Amino acid sequence: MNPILGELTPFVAVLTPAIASLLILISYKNPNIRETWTILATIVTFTLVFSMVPKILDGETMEFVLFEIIPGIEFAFKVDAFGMIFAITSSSLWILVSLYSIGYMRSLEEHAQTRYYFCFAWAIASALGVAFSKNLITLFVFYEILTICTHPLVAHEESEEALAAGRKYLLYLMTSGSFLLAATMITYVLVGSTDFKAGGILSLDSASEIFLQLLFVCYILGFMKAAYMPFHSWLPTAMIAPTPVSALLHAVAVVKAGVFGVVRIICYIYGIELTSSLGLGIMLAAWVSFTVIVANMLAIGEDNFKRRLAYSTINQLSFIILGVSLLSPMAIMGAMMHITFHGYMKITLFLCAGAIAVVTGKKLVSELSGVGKQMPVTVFAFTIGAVGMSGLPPVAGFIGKWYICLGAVQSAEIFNQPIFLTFILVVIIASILDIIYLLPIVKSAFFENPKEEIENKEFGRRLYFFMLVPLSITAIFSVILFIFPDIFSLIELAEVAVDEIYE
Amino acid sequence: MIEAIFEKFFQHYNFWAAVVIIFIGIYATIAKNNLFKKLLGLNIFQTGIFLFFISLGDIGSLETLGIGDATPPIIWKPAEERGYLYVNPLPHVLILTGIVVAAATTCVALALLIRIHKEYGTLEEDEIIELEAIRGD
Amino acid sequence: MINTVVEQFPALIVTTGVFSAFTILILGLLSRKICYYIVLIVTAFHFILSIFTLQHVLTKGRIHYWFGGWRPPWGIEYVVDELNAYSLIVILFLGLLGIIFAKRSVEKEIEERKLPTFYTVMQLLISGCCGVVVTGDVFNLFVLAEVASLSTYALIAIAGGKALRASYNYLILGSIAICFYLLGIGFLYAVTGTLNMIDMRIILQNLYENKMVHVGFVLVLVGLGIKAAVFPLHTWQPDAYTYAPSAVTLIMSTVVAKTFVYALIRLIFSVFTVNFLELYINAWNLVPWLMGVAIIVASILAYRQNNIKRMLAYSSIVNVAYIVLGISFFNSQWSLSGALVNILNHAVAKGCAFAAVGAIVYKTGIKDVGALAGLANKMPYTSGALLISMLTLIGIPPSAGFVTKFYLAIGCLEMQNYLMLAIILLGTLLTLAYFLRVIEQLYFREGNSTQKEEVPFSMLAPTMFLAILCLAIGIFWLTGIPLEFLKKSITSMGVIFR
Amino acid sequence: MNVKRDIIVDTTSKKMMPIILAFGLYTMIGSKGAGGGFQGGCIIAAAFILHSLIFGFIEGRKKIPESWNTFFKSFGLHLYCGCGLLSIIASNFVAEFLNYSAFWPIANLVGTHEARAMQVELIIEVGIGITVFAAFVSMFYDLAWKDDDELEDEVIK
Repeated sequence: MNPILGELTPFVAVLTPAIASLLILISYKNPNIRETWTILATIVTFTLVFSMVPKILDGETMEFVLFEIIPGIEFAFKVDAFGMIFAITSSSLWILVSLYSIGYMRSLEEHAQTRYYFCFAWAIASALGVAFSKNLITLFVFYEILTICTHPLVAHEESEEALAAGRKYLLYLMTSGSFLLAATMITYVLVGSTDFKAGGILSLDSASEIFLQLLFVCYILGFMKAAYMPFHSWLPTAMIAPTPVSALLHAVAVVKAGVFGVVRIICYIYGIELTSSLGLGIMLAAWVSFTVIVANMLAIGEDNFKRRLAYSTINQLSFIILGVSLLSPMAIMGAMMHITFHGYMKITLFLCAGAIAVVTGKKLVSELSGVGKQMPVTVFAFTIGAVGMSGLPPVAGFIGKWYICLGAVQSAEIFNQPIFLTFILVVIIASILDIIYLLPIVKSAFFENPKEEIENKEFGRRLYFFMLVPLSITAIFSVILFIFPDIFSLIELAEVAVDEIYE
Repeated sequence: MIEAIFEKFFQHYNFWAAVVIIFIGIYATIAKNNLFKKLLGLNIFQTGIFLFFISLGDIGSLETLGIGDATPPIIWKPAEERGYLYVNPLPHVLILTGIVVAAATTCVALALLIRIHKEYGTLEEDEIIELEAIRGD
Repeated sequence: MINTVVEQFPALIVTTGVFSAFTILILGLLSRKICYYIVLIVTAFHFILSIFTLQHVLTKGRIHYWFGGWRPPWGIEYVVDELNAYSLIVILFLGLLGIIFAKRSVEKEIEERKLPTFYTVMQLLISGCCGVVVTGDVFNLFVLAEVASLSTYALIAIAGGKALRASYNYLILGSIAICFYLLGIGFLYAVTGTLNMIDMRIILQNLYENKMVHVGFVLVLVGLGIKAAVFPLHTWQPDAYTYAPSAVTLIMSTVVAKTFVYALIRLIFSVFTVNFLELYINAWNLVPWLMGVAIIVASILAYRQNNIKRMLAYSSIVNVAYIVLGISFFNSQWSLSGALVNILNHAVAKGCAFAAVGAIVYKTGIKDVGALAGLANKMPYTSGALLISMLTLIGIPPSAGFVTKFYLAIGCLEMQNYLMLAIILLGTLLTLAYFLRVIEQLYFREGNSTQKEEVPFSMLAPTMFLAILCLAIGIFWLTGIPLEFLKKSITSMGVIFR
Repeated sequence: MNVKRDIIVDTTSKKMMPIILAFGLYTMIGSKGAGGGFQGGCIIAAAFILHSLIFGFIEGRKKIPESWNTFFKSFGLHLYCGCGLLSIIASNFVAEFLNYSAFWPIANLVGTHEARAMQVELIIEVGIGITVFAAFVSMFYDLAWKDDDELEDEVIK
């Protein structure tokens, strides 16, 4: 199968949600038509994205240059295997989350739904833009749009607390945007280009060692969306947003854009060799290992359901970065796949949390006892997600963790530094901590009796089906991805990407 | 020594006068509290500049610099005694324009002052600011 | 003698402008309604002429126009090159939109019997600004600048009340400024004996060491700096912008401000040259730092404001600081491009913001940020325009403001000035901080009523058009098509890169 | 009004007025050469100002109402600007603004190049003079009139 629109496909794929957003805005008077546009756009986008897979698997890349901004910097789209992974994850999950949104927003009779769908579509457009961008400037443009258009979603509730969360969100992410722009410009001035090239564009000829190290720090600060510590606190705060937002944006699109950027920097701007020779890989690995452990510990103490999941997200994001910073083929492959796996599993968890909140009105972990009797399917799906998070078979999360552990061994061999083996320990400790904070929820939901009479909220039940279907699908997929990890050609794509990097 | 300084000073006395007038004008414009006095200061300032410009046109004043001496066209001198035939008229023309502009500025300023006086009953700046603060937005 | 009709256009724009201004005065005796349409038609006509002018300049080279057939350096010469033509278009275009916007707004804010005078002065203002832009004679620049300034004083004062003192302050400071300028060109005239810019540039080349030239330079710089509201000399500006009638604020913030910024650029680069700055004005190195301070201080001041117009006024100071920062790195092509680009970008974005605020004031009378709550439901289009203009001023890609930031960032890096890059980026965040307050009020707070009440079409249309332009221009700059033009403009300023 | 009038002042100003006006006109167009429009206009304006100083503002306003002033202000400028524009139009957009040699309406009447220029100069001086005179008179009234503008309108009516 060839891409539907040839070279134009990536551009159209980005454009589709953007156009849909305008249609959504126009049909604000009729909610049904408005939601139809959303659903249509999700399906079209996913088809477009998926139609490009075969060509990418052949080892080809697709480029579409829109225009040249200044000599050496183009506004251009380029599809490669790694971008494809991110794009597939975002666009496939968008379908499910849109369905879920309809149920969720209508059950709660939320205000400003048009704004919500408008911003949501733009967020997806920019996430796809990030995935398909050819160079850092294009990436930056979409990165900034992503920040701006998710702010209304975070502050959706319009309460003082939500507005404060919105402010904090912008403070962190715009600051990071500034760092990213600065780093991008410095790169441009150094080497006259910002294109992503497997193997990197920077080299020791372009600047002194210390300068490149500082630039790297600048880049990492620029991708603050990855929510590593100590710059993580915006993410739990942002959990005040409606659940679909937390699910898709703050578990997949936004935060993964940050992780995606880090991978791009390490593999495509610095290149593996330069990163390791500057000693950046091990430094970054140490940094994020700290996050992996501490975020989990914080999650244990957190009572708010969604915030606990947010800490889990922080942990997993850093985990992906850890995989990349190990700099061995296996680890990078694991990290790339884990982007998708984590997306599916985390979304399951969030959707369950949202469904429980809508139906029972419970938002705290301590209140959840006995919910499983009321909503068995939901809690069962939650169990699948939780098992996956902890890296246990038979859920997809195991594969990612397994690859990264293998990668750590491989790195120790390649670089001849046994210290890399300690990161296996980090992975194991993190998994144990995952179990500690996630599985008790399942236990209390299924096996404990409710402390008080369960109040059955009728309005929630009415559209419960809309929510139940997406979360069941994601849960099922989390398992399927373990059994057939190649269902979206994931492994193949990751292999192609890694081959490219290590060519 | 002192004589030399004096000589230098008095050779360019018109420029010095312009400088003094300009500074008096600026001082008044900035330091005075009364809005009308500010306007007067502005006018003095402008006058100083006009004097400066016209002094430029008077080539005779440059005589001591060895450039030569100039004669306004109305005073007749034998040809061999003439340095420059006439005073450079261009600065005068410029200053004529400048005066018109200055007159226009003054006029607008006066009209404004009348309105301000009508509005606040005073032209003292600090009193006006107080009144504004009392009124609010 | 003239070769093609197009070469007449620059002069025609200025002279017919003045001519029509006084026609309005006569016709205003007969009918008050007709005044507006005359201004509108004349300015639209001038705008079309300016487009032809630009086209001519781009294809056939610069225009030299000698008034009365007198050759320079005796006569007054109008010179139009890329930079002039570009500025002329910016000024006339925003003037045109401002006039379209003015109709209803002015009808509400100003007594009817003052309308003919108002439009006369408005027309004079625009003609004066056009004159400043096309003239090639430093003294003529002074006269036309005074025409524009005097009109501005009068237009501000028309609002009455606090505007009177604001206007008077502006008048005093503006007059001091123009006197400094006059004194400065007096010094230059004393050493060169010419008033023509091109002539002066040539003669000055041998006189760079002369102390008179240095003094003249500083005086000219300070004079035009006050007029353009460059940071430490900006004190008149917030009051004037705040208390003037909405339409006047719109025109001042776009047309007048950009005119004097243009004059500053023209004088610095075309009369004094980059060589002069580099070799003899050591203090020039301080200008970027001063502008850095300006960006931060003015942003903080803007954050402290409650009045939304005043907030936008301080934001203008920040943007002028961006422009001056751009021209202070005269060795970097990108930095200068950033300055030139921001002339248009800021004019469009700030014009849109002031138009939207004007519309809000027109409909609701709200002037404070705190009272804006829930306005997005009440006036969705106006609020949308305000939102877009603010995002542009913050510099979100792909809006026009981003391009400014982008070019300036490259410029700073080319000059190896990393701290200045940090300040520019910090400026972005500070801008976000103060505009976020407005955006939150507009979109995330409950208002009293959700009744939809939009302003009349004649006010809404320019606002929306400018909002669309904010994005369109940003994308246009980003396409890289205008790079050639920017390069030409910089060369026409007389900057040569090594 | 019951103000006591001084016969000497009254008579002198009445007799002086035509003389001042004539002098103003002479300054404006009498001399052979450029310049004088501004000064002439000022002098003429002085005559009117003197008149209203002596006989009162209301009297003065009756002599020259504000609408006339407005008309004169514009008309003078139209004369000046019109000359310039005419030279462009008359030469089929070949000559510059105010390029006298291309000024055909006068070219048929007077012979030489210089004389032609002189004639145009005359029109321009008159234009400037009228504008200046009207502007100064209206400035004088605007600044001198203490009451509200609305009141002023009523008085004139």
